[in-house]
Amino acid sequence: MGLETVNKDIETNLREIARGLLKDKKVDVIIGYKKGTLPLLSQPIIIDSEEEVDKLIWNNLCYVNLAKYLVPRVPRFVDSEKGNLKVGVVSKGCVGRALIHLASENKINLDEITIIGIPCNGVINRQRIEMEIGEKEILEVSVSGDNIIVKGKDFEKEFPFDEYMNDLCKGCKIRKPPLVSKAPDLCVGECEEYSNIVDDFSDIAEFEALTPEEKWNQITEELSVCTRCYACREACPMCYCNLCFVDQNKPVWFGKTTDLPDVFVYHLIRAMHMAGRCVACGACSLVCPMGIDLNKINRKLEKIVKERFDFTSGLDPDVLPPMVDFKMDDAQEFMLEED
Amino acid sequence: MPNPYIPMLTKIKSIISENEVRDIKTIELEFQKEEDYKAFDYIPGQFAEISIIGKGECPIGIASSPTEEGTIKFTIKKMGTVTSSFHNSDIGDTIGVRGPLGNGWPMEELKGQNIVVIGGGFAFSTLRSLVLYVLDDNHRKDYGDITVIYGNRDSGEVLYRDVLEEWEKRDDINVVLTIDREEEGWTRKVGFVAAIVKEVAPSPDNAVAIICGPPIMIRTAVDELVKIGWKDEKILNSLEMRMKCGIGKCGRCNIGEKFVCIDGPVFSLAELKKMPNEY
Amino acid sequence: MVEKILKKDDIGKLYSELEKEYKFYAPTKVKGNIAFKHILNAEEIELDYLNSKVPPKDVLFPQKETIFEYRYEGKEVIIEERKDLDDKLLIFGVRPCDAYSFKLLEDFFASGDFQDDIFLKKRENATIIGIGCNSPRQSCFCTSVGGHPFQKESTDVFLSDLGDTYLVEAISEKGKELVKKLSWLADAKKADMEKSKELAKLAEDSFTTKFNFDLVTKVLDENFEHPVWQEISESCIGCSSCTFLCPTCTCFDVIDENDEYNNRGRRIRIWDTCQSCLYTLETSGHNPRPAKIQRCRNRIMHKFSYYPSNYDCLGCVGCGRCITACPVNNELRLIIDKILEIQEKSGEKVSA
Amino acid sequence: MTEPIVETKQSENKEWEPKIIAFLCNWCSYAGADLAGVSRIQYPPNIRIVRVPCSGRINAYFIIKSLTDGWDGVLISGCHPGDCHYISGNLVARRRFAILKELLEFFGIEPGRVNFMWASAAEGERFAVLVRKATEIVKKLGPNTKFEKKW
Repeated sequence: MGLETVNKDIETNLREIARGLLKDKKVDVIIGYKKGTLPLLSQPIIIDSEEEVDKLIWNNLCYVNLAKYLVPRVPRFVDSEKGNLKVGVVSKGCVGRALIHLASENKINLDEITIIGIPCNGVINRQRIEMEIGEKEILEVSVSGDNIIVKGKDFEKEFPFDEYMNDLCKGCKIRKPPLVSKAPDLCVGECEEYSNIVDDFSDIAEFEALTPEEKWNQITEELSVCTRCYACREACPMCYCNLCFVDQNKPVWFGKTTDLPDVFVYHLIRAMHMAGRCVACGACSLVCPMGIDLNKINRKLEKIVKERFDFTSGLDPDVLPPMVDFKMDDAQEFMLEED
Repeated sequence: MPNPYIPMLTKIKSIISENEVRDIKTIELEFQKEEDYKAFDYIPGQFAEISIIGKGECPIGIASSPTEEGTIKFTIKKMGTVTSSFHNSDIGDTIGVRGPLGNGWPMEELKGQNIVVIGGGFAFSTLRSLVLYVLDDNHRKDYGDITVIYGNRDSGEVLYRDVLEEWEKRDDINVVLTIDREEEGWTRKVGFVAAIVKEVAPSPDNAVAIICGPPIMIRTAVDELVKIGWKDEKILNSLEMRMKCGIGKCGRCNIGEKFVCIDGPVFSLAELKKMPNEY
Repeated sequence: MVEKILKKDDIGKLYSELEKEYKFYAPTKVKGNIAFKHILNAEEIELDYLNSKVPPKDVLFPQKETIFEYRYEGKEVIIEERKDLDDKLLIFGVRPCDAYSFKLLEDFFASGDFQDDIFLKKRENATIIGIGCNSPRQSCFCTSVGGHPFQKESTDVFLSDLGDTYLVEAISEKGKELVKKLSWLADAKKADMEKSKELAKLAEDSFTTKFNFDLVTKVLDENFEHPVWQEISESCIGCSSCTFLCPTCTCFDVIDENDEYNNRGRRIRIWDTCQSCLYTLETSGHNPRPAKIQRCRNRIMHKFSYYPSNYDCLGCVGCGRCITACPVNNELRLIIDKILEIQEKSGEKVSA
Repeated sequence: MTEPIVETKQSENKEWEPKIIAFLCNWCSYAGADLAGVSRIQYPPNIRIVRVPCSGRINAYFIIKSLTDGWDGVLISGCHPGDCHYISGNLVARRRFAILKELLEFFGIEPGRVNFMWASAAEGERFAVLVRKATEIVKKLGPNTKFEKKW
């Protein structure tokens, strides 16, 4: 079955469920995606009536992590009388994971949300397509069969979807939101129970095998165009701090300039803060106006946490995240020892 | 044309700790170059960007009056990184000064009118400047009656005790000092500034009210004034905003289309009412 | 006016001639995106482009810029002003919208009692070679803000891409002198001029986005407090892509950067953005614009309401960068539509 | 302005010696360093000690800030697992260090720039041995120039 048919089915189901939820008053508002005004974009939308349900869409451009709008809640999600409204969140796997992980950090009350599960089939790496098309205007993007079809004024180009998917989506094992056993009503739509997720992280093996010098060169080249707009931070559902470490000024820890050391340190420490929390949605890379690819770093984090602490983020709200937990027998092979 | 971002260099001449908790200090600066001092021609109510070079810059109202020759003073409360560094400075340290900036109190327009000065807390610095300016022998005759209402949380917070005592001795100025709660040994008024304004009930006839203090004090005091017949045009406020450049370029201190640093910091209540409520 | 013809193959020749006198900036590909960079090799120049990702404003107003340097000698501070402001700059291949932005920036930095010496000196020493926009994007709307894809006024020399050649027109005195130096350029024929005009017409007709900004300004002035702002700011995630890629955004932060081990440092300015909550946060904790709604509103009001009342022109050049950059597609066209809807609705009420 | 903490330029005729900043926990490693001192056990003079209450107090900022400030190496030492004065401070820290260590490596910082160790108050000898080892590792890597800014 071609992508377009799959997406259409998902979309029809989604609207059906959304209509039902609103009709039965099971949720007050629903946050989902709407068609974007530019060919490679989609737009988050909040609806609260059945009439608007047909605005909801699903395609391979729905890359924003909607959990972002719940921490902190946007004003539409809070009623002046009723307090926090019940929000239905159109969730691909990573949105569901983000919500569940945020619940484990006590940032979200799972009773106040409903996860509308979608079997995601990956999102398009929009920057990569833009860069390959280069200095020509893209007017239309669609998927057909296994291909992404990009049309412009005097060109039409096909890209194989499997290859031009966002890197994090390629090996994604959690495409549907996870089921939470203690909250069976949390999820509607397509959700799944996960256990024993196996991942060999072969996609970053090549990079890991490089020498420090080569790694440094590649990473700094990637980060060299960073403008410190912090779109990555603002799009990340896990970045909810009131005052980010780069903005702290009592004392000033790290420089705010776009000099390489400052940029490098920002991304390094942000990565550090994502350990055990990143839900691999890839929003940080996909929103970057300069097209910086942070996926490798996110994969590495996933790998460290999986291998060291056997933890996958966003599966169970009752499991303590690894960075606030410890075990007496955690591996410590990296410690200096006498010969 | 000189680069407006380059500060004039001064040295700290003296440091006075103003209150009991010692988080407010007045520093007196001496210009390193005579021509810089001449160029620093200011009126009360203006501010300057003062900096410890290497730490940063912040906008502070000028506490001295132009009539105090040879010196400029700033009263600084220990709040953030830069103000804390000021508190850690010693006599003789180098301080950068850019200014004077902002519009200041309209000293020319005030001529011939009675002046009611209402201040609270450590925002009294530019009011000190104004009162000293008016009380100066050369200027006193240009202005009418002066009433000063100055409120503080407690007696330990009262700034500029020496000048206040001097003013209290004079008969051409009415000084009303108040603290929020009763305290042993305090012989002056007790109560919030707004209540004292109500009690004193300054007459709006041919008078201008000059207000500077914490937002809540400004709001309540202004309400009282309006109740007893004061017009919006006659009530002047000095605003605060986060600033960086102080010369209308860095962008952040705008309230609507006005910049606090160049169009303000002094605005009349009438002007403020036309501006969006983003301050 | 002086019209010449430059063969596309001769760009290298032009570069090597001008590079001696000027610091030569031109569009080039950096990590997949077009950016204006100091060119060290003529082959890097990429003139066949839509528009640069980061506007060329960063040549004259870079993201990080030294205001002055200082060094400590005991308790003494020695301030050193910048000496590199007198370098002659050449910004080659600027689109008309960005060229117009230089004029806006210049007017802004020169306005008021205080002039921004650093920017103005650089601007004075910069020569701008513009290039016509043969195929404006769907997100472009320069014709709505008083611009044009072939607007020449803000440039010194203007190029039109005629296929194999460029028509070179000297616009300003500075431009005329520059063209005079390039004595090897062939004279343009009448047909070339005609072709350029034709291209301009074609480009102008291809615009799909048109706004009546007089009306927008009027509606904005009257609707500072309106529920529509809540709607507009709803999906904004508060990243600053729109402001960082805007050719007319000028806000900056001033910080001291120290090289402590050598007892020296520099006071620098770096781009800042009204979309950040720290932009207006005061030390006391008070924030005049604490929520996204106020910050989104400030950006729109600044460009389309405050700018007209302070400087008598719109603070926008219609390049469409904010439209393409917004990661959640909360783009300017939709915002303007929503603002104009207020007017339509109130109009309906009046007529009813 | 602060006095120079690290002299970046070494005089030319001397062999280059690394400067290492060491964060030692108050209860074990600092006392261990003390013991090494009073027992007259020699260890390289390259380290500059910062005493912290517990290895759990050591934020990743400290380590990275040290690197950006130009220190050639960072050494962190705390109580052995199970011996923490605050019961589990070092265990929480250990997870943090594990992640940081791997991330630094992934970002292309040489693995030996930042070293972690445990040393108790009774292990003056061990402290000296490990400091020697760490110093050798850093010395082999050469000066830390990656974070230098252009002036």
